[in-house]
Amino acid sequence: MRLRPALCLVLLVVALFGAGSTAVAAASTVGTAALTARGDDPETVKVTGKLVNRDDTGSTPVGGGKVTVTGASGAEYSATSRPDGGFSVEVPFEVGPLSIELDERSLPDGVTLREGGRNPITRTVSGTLPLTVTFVLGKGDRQTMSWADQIPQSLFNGLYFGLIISLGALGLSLIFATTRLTNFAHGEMVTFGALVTYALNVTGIDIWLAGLLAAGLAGVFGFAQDRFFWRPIRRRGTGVLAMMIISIGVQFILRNVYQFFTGGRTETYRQYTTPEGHRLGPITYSVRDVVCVAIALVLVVGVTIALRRTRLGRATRAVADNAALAATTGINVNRVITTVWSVGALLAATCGLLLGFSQAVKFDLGALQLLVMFAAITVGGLGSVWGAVLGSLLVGTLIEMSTLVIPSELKMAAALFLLIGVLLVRPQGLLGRAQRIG
Amino acid sequence: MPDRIPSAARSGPDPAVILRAENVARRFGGFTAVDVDHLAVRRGEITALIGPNGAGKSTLFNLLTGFDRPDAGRWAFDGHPLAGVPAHKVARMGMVRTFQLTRVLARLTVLENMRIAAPGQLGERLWAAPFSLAWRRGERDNTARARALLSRFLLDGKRDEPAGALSGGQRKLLEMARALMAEPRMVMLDEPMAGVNPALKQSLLGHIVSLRDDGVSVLFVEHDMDMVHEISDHVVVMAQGRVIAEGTAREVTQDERVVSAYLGERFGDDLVETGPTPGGGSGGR
Amino acid sequence: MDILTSALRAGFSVDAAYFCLAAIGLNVQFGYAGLINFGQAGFLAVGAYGFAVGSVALGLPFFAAIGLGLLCSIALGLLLGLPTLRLRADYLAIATIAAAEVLRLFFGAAFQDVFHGRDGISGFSAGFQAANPFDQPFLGYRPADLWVMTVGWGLVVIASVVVWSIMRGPWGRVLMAIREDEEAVRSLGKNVYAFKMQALAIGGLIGALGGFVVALGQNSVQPDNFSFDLTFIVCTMLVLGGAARIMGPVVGAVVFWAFLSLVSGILGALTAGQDPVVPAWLMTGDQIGTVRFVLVGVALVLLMIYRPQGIFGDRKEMALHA
Amino acid sequence: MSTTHGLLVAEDLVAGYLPGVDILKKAGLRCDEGEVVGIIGPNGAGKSTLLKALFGLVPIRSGAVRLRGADITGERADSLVARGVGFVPQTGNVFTGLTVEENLQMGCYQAPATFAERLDVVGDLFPSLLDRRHRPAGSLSGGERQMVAMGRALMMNPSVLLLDEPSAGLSPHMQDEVFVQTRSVNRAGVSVVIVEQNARRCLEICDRGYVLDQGANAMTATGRELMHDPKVVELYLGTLGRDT
Amino acid sequence: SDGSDQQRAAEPAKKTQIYLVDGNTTQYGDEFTAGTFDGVKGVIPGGRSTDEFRERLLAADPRLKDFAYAVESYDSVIVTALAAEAAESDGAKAVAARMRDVSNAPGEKCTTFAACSKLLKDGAEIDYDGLSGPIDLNRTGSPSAASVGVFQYGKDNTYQAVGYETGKASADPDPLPAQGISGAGTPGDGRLVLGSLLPQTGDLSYLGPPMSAGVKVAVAELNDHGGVLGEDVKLVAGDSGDGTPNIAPQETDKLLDQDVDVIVGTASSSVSLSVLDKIVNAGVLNISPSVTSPEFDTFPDKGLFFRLMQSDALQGGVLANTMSNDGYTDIAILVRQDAWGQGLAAGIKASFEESGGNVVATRFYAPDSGGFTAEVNAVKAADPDAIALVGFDETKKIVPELIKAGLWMGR
Ligand SMILES: Nc1ncnc2c1ncn2[C@@H]1O[C@H](COP(=O)(O)OP(=O)(O)OP(=O)(O)O)[C@@H](O)[C@H]1O
Ligand SMILES: Nc1ncnc2c1ncn2[C@@H]1O[C@H](COP(=O)(O)OP(=O)(O)OP(=O)(O)O)[C@@H](O)[C@H]1O
Ligand SMILES: CC(C)C[C@H](N)C(=O)O
Ligand SMILES: [Mg+2]
Ligand SMILES: [Mg+2]
Repeated sequence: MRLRPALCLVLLVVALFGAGSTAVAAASTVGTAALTARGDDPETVKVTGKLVNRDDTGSTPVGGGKVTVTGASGAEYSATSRPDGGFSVEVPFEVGPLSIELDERSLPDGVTLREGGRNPITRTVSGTLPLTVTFVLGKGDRQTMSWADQIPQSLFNGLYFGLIISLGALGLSLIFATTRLTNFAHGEMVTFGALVTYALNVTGIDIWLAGLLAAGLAGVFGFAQDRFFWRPIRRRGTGVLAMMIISIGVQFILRNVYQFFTGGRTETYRQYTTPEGHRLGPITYSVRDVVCVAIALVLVVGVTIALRRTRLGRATRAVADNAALAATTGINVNRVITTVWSVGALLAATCGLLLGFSQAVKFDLGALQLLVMFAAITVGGLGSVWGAVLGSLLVGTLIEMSTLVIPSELKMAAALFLLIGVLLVRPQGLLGRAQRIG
Repeated sequence: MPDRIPSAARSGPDPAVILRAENVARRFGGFTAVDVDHLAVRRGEITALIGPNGAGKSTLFNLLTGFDRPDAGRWAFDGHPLAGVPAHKVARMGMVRTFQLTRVLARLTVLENMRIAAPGQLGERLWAAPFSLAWRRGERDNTARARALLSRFLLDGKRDEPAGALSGGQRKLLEMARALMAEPRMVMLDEPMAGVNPALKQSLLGHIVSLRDDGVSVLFVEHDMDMVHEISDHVVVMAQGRVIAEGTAREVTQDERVVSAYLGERFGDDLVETGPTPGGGSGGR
Repeated sequence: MDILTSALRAGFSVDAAYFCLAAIGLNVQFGYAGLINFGQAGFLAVGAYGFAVGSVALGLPFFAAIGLGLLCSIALGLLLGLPTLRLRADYLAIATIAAAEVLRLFFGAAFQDVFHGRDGISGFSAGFQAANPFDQPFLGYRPADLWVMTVGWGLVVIASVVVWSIMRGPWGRVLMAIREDEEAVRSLGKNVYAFKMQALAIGGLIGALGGFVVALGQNSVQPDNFSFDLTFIVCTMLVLGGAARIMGPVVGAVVFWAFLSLVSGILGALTAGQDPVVPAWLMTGDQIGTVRFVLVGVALVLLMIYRPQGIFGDRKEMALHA
Repeated sequence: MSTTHGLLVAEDLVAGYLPGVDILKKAGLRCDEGEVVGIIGPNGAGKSTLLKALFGLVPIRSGAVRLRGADITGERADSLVARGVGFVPQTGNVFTGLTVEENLQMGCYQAPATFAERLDVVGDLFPSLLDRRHRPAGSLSGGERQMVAMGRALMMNPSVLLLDEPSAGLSPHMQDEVFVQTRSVNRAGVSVVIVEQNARRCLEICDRGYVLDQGANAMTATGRELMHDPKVVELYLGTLGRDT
Repeated sequence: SDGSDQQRAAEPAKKTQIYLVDGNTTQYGDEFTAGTFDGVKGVIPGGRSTDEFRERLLAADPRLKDFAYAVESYDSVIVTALAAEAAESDGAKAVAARMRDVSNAPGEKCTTFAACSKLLKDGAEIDYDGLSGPIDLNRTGSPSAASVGVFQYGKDNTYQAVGYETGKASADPDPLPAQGISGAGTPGDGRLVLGSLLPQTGDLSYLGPPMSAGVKVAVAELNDHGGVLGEDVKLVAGDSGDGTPNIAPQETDKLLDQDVDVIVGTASSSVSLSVLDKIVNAGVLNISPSVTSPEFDTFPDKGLFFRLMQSDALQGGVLANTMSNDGYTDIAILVRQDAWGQGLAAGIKASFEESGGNVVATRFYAPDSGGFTAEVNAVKAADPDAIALVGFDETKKIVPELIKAGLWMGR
């Protein structure tokens, strides 16, 4: 009885689909509108260009070069390049191809057409756009890099990115380990650092001071978030899954609040956004990069050592291992978790403010890295501190290096493939511990 | 001493032996958890597997039932070689196990916990699932059988409660009843009585014995020697991954190695020879 | 009043229908079988792209294109399931997110003459709309939407009936048992892997149907339609309605869309006109989009704190699980 | 029994995990200076819950817990540790990812300076732990884990020790070992509250015993008395292995 | 002024000229260190706004920094309003049928709504020439002639025009069958309702304010002169969220639900392509002030789509000409991967190679990929003389990487 309406609907939909199947989809073809002459043609067409010689000594404009334009009818028009290399030949309008030739004998000594360079060049008169010709002169001064040449720089960039990301991943991993919460709002903590740094920086505060303040504020934010939000939720006995969905809600809130205030624009810090590159062997780096690496290294190493050596660090590891048991050994579990939140937020914000240099500041700065961070801590093994760092470096390197092989639009896919590949071989991640059944 | 019957697993089923294992070994890193040369469980008997903590008993269970893979070895159930056979196929062949830590299906009712164990249900095929006509009958039969078993285990009153609401002992009972629902020819019970109140334990022994009387072979792990004495027909002792002794309960408890490795010198003695100091220990420091 | 009716209409819109299908699919995987599939967007993408590529690039007739989409989604289920179904729940969650993202990136960048990059494929629904029996707006819905809604909600009904019929019997019971403890189920002789695979594939198949509805409703498919956010929202709807309940995803989707529309309706009214109720320095009409998502976030958080079991769920069950 | 101030006293405790479901229904307990008090009872009676409630791990709805006369009802676990209460839970009682030594260090978390001194004491009790001090506790056998758990509780030099089924799952040899150790810890001046399913062994070493059933006290007497009480034997101890 | 910024690279920096395009030629001002953009060139198709018009825009939105596409947005509204007047209907198909008539010769030239509508009322044929140019829509709905401005940045990171190139399109292309208006369409309710679908969020959000201002100024002008068909024109705003194609479809639905007759927007080609089918299927007219992808020339739009920009074959040509007139021979193109980027990159490449130059690298990137070091390094490996940077807002993330890699013009 209850099924009958359903049956009717099935029949109806099947019938409707039948009607729809007569559809023929039109394939769209993409064409380029050619710019060709129209009725109200102008009198003349200009042929322009600039002669520049490029060789080891750099690029020098070539004056005195003679350029001759031959029309379809055979008429010839010529001009000589000015000292700045530029030339311009005006020819009467006529439909058809123009052949433009550079007289190589007119070129100064030592200046020749580059091997493979076209001369004469044929161009078709099109609309009223002036025609240009590009004569390629000199041996050239390009220093191209082979595939292998790019490896060191890619590796450097990958490790750099991985190291910065590891700050975020470390916080994510610590929070996961101590509370079992998969915090989808962690990317927003990353953004927080960048946004606050930016906001302070535009008011004129020096960037490093602004960064310091932002990291501090993030710590306070993390503290408050746990103390006044997550702790009461934990006290209610909310399950991990529910908490995960709550974190999704928090992500929605924060991300949209950021967007509300920034209007979705990409912003840049007022200082150090455009540092000069320096070379060290095959690698280009900037002083700013060195400072960022130093900050990140100090924090990562500091936090990992603190976890090993200090009392609070041991307490954190104990809570991560078994929170209920930790409470029975006299650890104030809530205080440890709040500390972890504060430190995690501080690390995330630092990650964000450092990323802000190289990726500019936008409301979704951190959200775009969330998946990278997840991939990193999963590859490394969920809950493992060194795993988070190792995973970040691996994922960062892979993202950068993969572009040597695959289109760069797919670079994130490479990292995610690594993730799936690692889980195939080691379901518990590289440094994770396997669980025992039975 | 284990009697050596070489390559028995290959030479066809021995009607007296239901489970036979040869040279089964499992290593974790450099550590050998199980290295059993020979193990035979006799049909229609209750066999106890005892041994100190970390002897490899649970690991052996995992290996035999397909929950873990050994590094080497052959073993056969009822004449069928089991190497590489996945856990669910082992169970379908009639060798059903329970877990040392109970694994009840918390949000399913007790009755559903039972019904799910019934073998060969047509309604579990995806194509048949939407057509209740195809499985309704089998379902009815299974429900009847489940209720019979539940009343035998004193759980019928709880049948509509979620299994997650049962206490520890009741979970142990449900775990056993569910294993029986799967119509096993052999059950493997991993410490079915650990943490169970002694009085309740005693009442459960009867069930195990009646299982054997129904023709089911039983292999169980237990640390309670009273219980081992009470119901086992045969006892196998493991230590450090190897089988170190076999025989009746009385025989093995007299074996010196068993005493030193497992039972301890104080076994059977009163722990507090002098009796408790009246009025508590005023003798602090 | 207008705001209320338009909220109600949004609750039954085309968007609600495809989200609803996605949520029904997720309900099979997550609600019943306990598989945290955070890659549901991937199934929608495969369904939508299979259909779109089938009709545009391959020139297949309507039904053949639909069939192609369904086949692709089953293939995805198998491909995704083979390596990931052995993983622990939290690893599975991340692995499925990763798989869906890989797909999105792939559709957005690879084989651009087939998938047309980030801009996606469009212009394949003319034939479908040609068969549109509606020619008048009804209840304020445009005829084109009415047609897609009919098909979309028709599919929702079919999917719900199918899910109901397979979940009430032994098959569904095994699935729910797997959600509780898969080792226990394995020890009872069930091929857990096969059941999980079936659940993943069926859920994915229903998700792919959602993909068709997106494609038909929007007359276009783009990779960014199938981002992480889609899965988030689908998840939210499921939890809102109540997981492992037949009506959970349906009601969740309807309520979610109605709520979303209600919020933007109210915000719109507050910011409209020369002298809006909310001063312009605080918020302008341009910012409704972001503010309403803030409110959605707030609602989601409050809901999970005070009613984690959703509209239809059972609080006690949640407690047992925790 | 007199209700003059005992060391640890719980009166009329009502407590439970979920709102609206009481597991303990006016249960009580009393442990005097230097005593070993045993708690036995059927599964699900609320024995573990009682210990957890004493230790502030389960919300108490009514009733009171006093330590040396001071009210400690619902006090957080970490401050109880500071007051000298030690607790070994029934399950999950070692940090599997930490080494044995770190596990023991966690024992004197609140007074790290005493580590070396206390380690000597615990090392004397459980010499085998010292050999394994750099191994992760997760690699130990069940019995060794129990030793680590007890050792950790002793590291903090408690005045009261709460033990929840310390012998469960151990081989007979190890079980005996646990009870003997408990007794010697007690001789060293520590009062002990012990929950056990190995009821006979437990009662053998107890000064006093409680029987808990359905969240309430069913009986209280000395260990020996309970062991031979026919009703206790019938309902809780069984006759297995004893031909009384 | 800023520590490390001032430090010089060890080797002499090679000058790599940077060229920007319509998606990223904007006033960067103090978003970058002064002088960063000094000498960078850019092109933007479209007309220049007069000072007088800028005043009107600023009156509508005092915060405007940029005026790009404001005139086209304004003209989009005016030309549709005139077509509606000419059709004496607000039904989209009727309006669409008159779009060419009011913008093309023959007809009396007129340049304001007031003048044009008066002529129409007098029964004359008109040829509206707007602020953005002669408009002259061809048979596929694009202007037959359009100009492209060439700009150069100064030390303050803002740009100044250095010249305009006007290109004319080919002989009116034949529309495909699917580009013809079919059926009569709805009669219309007598009131012209305009929906704007412009970027309030997303990678083109900097264009939202000037474009919206253009539309608002136009609507105000219409209503000041008695409205269209005797009724005030109603404007409904929607967000096209350009750069994230998943916002626009829902916003479009919102507009369609409010029974708009005409949608002005979107800004970017890729987003427009994602909603165009939906709009034309709903029988609504769509006019975009700024989309430039060649795909629109052949899109089966049922005759309902118009734009005030020519295909990027023109912009690409102008950019290629500029590069070759500047003497560069080996260029690289770094492109945002979407319909617009691909079309424009193809246009630049075709024109530049035709002129005899080499395109040594064409690198596509996904705009949402966070960092761009890998893309920049791939370009660097080819060591070009000049780079055409075809992007939107993410340009701000790419610029620092280019500088660091030493691929930026010496400052
Ligand atoms: N997955 C694993 N990884 C590492 N070691 C393991 C693993 N599983 C078991 N072991 C080790 O193998 C040995 C045997 O363990 P098993 O659980 O089989 O002992 P058991 O005899 O069942 O002990 P008990 O009586 O305590 O249950 C132990 O030392 C244990 O630490
Ligand atoms: N974390 C929990 N959440 C909800 N209910 C619980 C929880 N732990 C125990 N219970 C319930 O409380 C009751 C008492 O449990 P408790 O662990 O105190 O029993 P016990 O006397 O220690 O039993 P056993 O001898 O089996 O350990 C049981 O019914 C159990 O189901
Ligand atoms: C506003 C412009 C940057 C948009 C660009 N012309 C496009 O078609 O995508
Ligand atoms: Mg075991
Ligand atoms: Mg207990």
